[in-house]
Amino acid sequence: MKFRSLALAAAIASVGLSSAVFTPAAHAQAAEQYFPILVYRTGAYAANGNPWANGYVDYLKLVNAKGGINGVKVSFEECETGYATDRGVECYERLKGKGATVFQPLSTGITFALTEKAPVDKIPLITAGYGRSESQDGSVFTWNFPLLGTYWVAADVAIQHIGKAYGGVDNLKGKKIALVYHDSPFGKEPIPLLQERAKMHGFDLQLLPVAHPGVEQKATWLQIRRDRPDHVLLWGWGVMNSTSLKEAQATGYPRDKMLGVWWAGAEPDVKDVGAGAKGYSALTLQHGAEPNSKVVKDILAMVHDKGQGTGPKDEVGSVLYMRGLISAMLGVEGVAAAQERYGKGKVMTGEQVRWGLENLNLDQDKLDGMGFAGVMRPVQTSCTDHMGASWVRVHTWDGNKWEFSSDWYQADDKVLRPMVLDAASKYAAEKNIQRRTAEQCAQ
Amino acid sequence: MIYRENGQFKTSYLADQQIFTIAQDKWFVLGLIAFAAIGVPFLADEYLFRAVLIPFLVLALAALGVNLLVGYCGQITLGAGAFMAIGAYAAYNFMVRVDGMPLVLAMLLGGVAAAGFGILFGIPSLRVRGLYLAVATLAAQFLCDWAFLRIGWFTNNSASGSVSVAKLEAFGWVINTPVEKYLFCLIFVVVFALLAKNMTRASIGRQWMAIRDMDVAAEVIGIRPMYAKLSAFAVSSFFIGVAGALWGFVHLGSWEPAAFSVDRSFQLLFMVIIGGMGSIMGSFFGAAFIVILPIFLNQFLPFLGGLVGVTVSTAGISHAEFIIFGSLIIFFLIVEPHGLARLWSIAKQKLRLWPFPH
Amino acid sequence: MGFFIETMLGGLMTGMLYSLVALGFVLIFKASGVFNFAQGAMVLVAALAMARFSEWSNAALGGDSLFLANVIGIIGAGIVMFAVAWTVERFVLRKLVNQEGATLLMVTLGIAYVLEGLGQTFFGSEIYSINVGMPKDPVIMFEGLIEGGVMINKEDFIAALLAAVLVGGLTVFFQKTSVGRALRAVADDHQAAQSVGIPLNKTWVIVWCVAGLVALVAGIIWGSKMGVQFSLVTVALRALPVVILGGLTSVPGAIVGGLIIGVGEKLSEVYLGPYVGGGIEIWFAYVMALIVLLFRPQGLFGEKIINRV
Amino acid sequence: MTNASNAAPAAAQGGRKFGDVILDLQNISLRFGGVKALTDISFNIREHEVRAIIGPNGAGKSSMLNVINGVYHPQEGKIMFRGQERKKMEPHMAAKQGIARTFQNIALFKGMSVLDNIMTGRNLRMKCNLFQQALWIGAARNEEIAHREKVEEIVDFLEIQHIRKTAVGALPYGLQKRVDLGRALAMEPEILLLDEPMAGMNVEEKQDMCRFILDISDQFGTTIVLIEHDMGVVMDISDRVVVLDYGKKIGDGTPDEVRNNQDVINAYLGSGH
Repeated sequence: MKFRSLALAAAIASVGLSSAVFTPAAHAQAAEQYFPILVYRTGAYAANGNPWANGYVDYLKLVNAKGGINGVKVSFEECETGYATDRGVECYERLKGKGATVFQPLSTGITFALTEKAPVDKIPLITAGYGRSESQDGSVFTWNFPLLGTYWVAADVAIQHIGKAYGGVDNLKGKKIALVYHDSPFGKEPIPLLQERAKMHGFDLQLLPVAHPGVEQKATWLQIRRDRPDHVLLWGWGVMNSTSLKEAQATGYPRDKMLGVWWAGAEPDVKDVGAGAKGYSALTLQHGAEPNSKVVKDILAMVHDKGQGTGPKDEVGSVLYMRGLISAMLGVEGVAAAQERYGKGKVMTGEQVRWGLENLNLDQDKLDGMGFAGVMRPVQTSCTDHMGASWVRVHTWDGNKWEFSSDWYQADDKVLRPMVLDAASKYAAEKNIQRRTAEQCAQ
Repeated sequence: MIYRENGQFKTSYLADQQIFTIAQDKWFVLGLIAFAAIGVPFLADEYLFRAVLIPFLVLALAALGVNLLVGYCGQITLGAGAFMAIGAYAAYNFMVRVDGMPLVLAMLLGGVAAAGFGILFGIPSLRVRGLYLAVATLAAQFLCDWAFLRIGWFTNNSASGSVSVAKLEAFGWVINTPVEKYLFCLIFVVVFALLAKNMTRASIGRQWMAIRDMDVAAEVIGIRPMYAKLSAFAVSSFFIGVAGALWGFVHLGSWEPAAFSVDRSFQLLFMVIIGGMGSIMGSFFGAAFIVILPIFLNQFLPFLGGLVGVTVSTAGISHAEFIIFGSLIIFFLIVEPHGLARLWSIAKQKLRLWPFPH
Repeated sequence: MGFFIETMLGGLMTGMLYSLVALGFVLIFKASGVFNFAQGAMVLVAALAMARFSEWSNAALGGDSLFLANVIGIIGAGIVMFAVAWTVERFVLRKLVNQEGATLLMVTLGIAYVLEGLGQTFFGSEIYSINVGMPKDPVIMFEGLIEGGVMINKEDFIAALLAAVLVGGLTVFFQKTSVGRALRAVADDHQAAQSVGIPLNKTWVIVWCVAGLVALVAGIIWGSKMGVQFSLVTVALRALPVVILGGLTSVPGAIVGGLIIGVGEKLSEVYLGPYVGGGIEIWFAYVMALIVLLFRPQGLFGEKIINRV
Repeated sequence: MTNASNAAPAAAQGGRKFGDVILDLQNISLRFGGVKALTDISFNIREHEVRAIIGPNGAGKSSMLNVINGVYHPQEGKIMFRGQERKKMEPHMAAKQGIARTFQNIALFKGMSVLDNIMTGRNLRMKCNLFQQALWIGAARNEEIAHREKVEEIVDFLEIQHIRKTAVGALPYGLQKRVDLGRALAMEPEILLLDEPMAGMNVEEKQDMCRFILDISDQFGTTIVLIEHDMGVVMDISDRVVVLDYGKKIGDGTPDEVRNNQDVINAYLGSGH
């Protein structure tokens, strides 16, 4: 009975304490711009989620160290999603009430769920390098910002890059390209564009799904060994990537015939494989590993050296760290752009930030000034184009580090545009959304 | 002194077979429902509705379904997530493919579809039990995970495999705001809880429990194991399927198969263990506990860390969540296998005697 | 032909690794009647401990001797697994003697969560590597016999060999040593074993230790193959159909079951998968186990279950 | 009906009227793998009688009951029920034909109250379907009440009113045995199989149990088949006794006949039981 009463007491206590959950948490200080951060630092995808989150937080700390956004300090809060949609939704609901500026879920699944909620709550979603590809169409997806690139961009450039090896995409006729993809909305996104391109150029597309989390791929690679595709496109995330590379090694598939998406081209994906991944290439979302860039040096000097660093120091400047950093920068610049219109030195609402993101104009001078010289190319968004840029480079793992191995590419608008319009219109019809007109855009 | 049954005498068997034999209990629960329906909408804010109350209600309904099978009929299932998925996707297909399909009917049909598959995957229970059965239900889980990802027909050939619903409307009532969604779920949950309670106090419930407690003896007194087990699978899957439809339609709005993964199945099982096996009330306790615990830890641990001057990292919190969660499961199984529901009844027992404990 | 053989071999080698995890299930089930869902978490913790201890020892000693680091890693991980076994027996199993199988099953789910949380707290949640010097590149054999030869993955081959040695060793341990006999006695009848003076608690600690060591070997092999990270826990779910197919109480069942599942799922994925969109191997393994269950509820090698009144 | 013709002579001892042979077991053999549990056993049971099966431990008595109510399926032999050959059947079908039983190691539903345990015995007679029960509408509710009344009669009969709402797991052994009997009675069976109803009881409890058994026989005319170790009890209350040893029948007849049967005496003295 002693245990029982203990349990009873514990239960009563927890009921009491849980009332703490319901008391609305103190709102962010009025003078601060509040950035909620959805992260996953545990579970199957933690190895990739951690550097992204660290980069994101470090950049916000850097902004504060430099005096804030036109004097407005930034406050932020992490929420663990575990890469699970329902946890992500809970985080969103909890943090949005505290005056959230912008959400960046870093999960295609969560993006899908939040896409339904963001318009109601009037909070913009930045999905830099992931999310719904058709959300580039800002006249339908008013609140989504797949800045820098979508999966369709990635798929398009991937084919361009592979085509280059044969002297042009037209020589792809009769070639065979296998897509090894994470069996989830994330992995399925590129398929329509690849199919479109396959029709255009007459290459053969082989689809090979890998079940979450992607640690069992022997059968997949046996099939690749049998069918000997000319190239393999790797569309994985987390442990799936390193497993693919190891299986490629184990079945003797040449790594230099493999091309990964930008989520399959970071240090955690190859480190454990080491020399076995030598020659493997991956797309980049503009940036690669940038340990020598000015912004990284700033962070080291103004954040890490002050003992404020979020993650380990040697991770600063790595690929996913940079991805997080740039994502944070885009959010901050959205706020800055909004301040240009709605008043410098003021805290912006979600709606105002949306305007800012829609009128983002980061030219090369500005980027260079912020320390992104050599890291990024200009980004310019508009009411109808929420992506802003589709610049992509390719980098290759030399056994120790990532090195750029290609020139800049851009997605082919002739391919992309009709598909985006088509998919967005379909979505609009399904949801009864009216496209924004030019006048509405001008507001 | 308030919680007393003195002076309440039953004069008929009917009165003795009421759901609540003690008047205070009855008024308490009725009051609670009334409060949930009338009071809560005025008190709670949007966050509470969307992130706590709606998931709580839906998962409580699913846990109730799991409890009917695991707690009442003694058949372990690790495939509850699959049946939620079947409910959600079936309801989705009824909505998309049949013109003018009413929302509530589609959801119920989703439940019926889940019940059908429940019976199918319940068939192994006639031959195997315990762990072996658990594995059989896992087969259902993985098969469904795969089917909804791979077979385009189920998702209306959505390219990404993610589906969403356009507008929720039932009997001319457009369900839009969090309060409306909450009330919509509440109606389902109250009605289904009542149905569950009725079944468990009637002959079918006794058959399930008999099979659970001593299956050979049950058979000897004329209970057909096939009927009892399969009906438990069917009813349970029906509940879970409807909950799945609510989860997809009302809570998430847009979902992919990962929303109903094996983790969800485990989560529902834990709700039943912690809440109390074989207790309707327990399903609610368990769902509340498991929905609130992580949210609570997320807020409480940094606060606690702040008190002792330590910054608790996000990773630290989620690892602590794992540990605390696991410990609680162990704790409950060792100390109180009947879960929170039993603690509740002990508390009531004490209250009954209070303030004169002897 | 060559490809078919390659697929078969791939399946057999994967199956051997499944067997290794399945063996952990069978050992604990035989000795304590507990179906240990935490086996996957134990593999994770063992591999994490191994990877991190060798990493730390390298950093601390400043040396770069792979051998020394691995030895320290293995010893460290062994100690961790012993601590896990002792703690589980002392604080969980001892309090649940004579409980039903289902309760014990669910308690191991709780143990799994605790282990996953603790493991990540102490050892981190990034990807770590174990390097025991496994060769990674494939060799082509029998080129004279079959056109194109048969590709064999050396790492898989060595892993399968290691697994086979471990299984053989355990069989000898169970059959020939007095500790092994005591464990079997406990498995057959707890009370009878206790009455002839075999200490129940001690044997449980021993058997959980043995299972921990099996987990360590599995962890080293899997970890070396795919990196040490959280997804190792899913290995347990892959090995579940194996024990069901082979029978929960049978060591040879775990082996044969592993091989059947391994070969079955690879063949199905490669030959059936393309017709239905692929990705079928997980559920195919489960459905195979399910079909066996319907005809032989106790599995291929399990002891027959008789209803008593 | 082969044996039915010689049914009449076995006259009633206690004023009860015996009827025809209700159950006739012919040449029953049962094996588990290589182990013979029952070998070529034949005997019959008449309506309204109290029939005892006795024998040393391991003689196959419980196996015999399990054969009668369909838990075990004998490899050889026939079972005639009211003159019809009974095909292989499952226990619940036996229950449907009116065969109820109690268990040696009490097989009550531990998680349920005494009332619910006994109510399960009414299951076969409850006709409402799942939906009616779920809605708890008229028919289902009335049915529940009607059967509850019946169950209350049994509760009164067995004098267990005070514990009707207690969970059976919490009851002392003797009371559990009574509930077990109550559950079987609730089926209103034609044949009641009692597997050691008095095992482990003290004298007082045994007397109570004997009284209940005789009352059941008298009041309801139920045919009773009884396994019991206590020879005194067996000889007092049974009409005919069949004796098993090592799975074989070694005696059959009235208590007096059996008492004087040399094989029976040898079995009991020889085996040291």
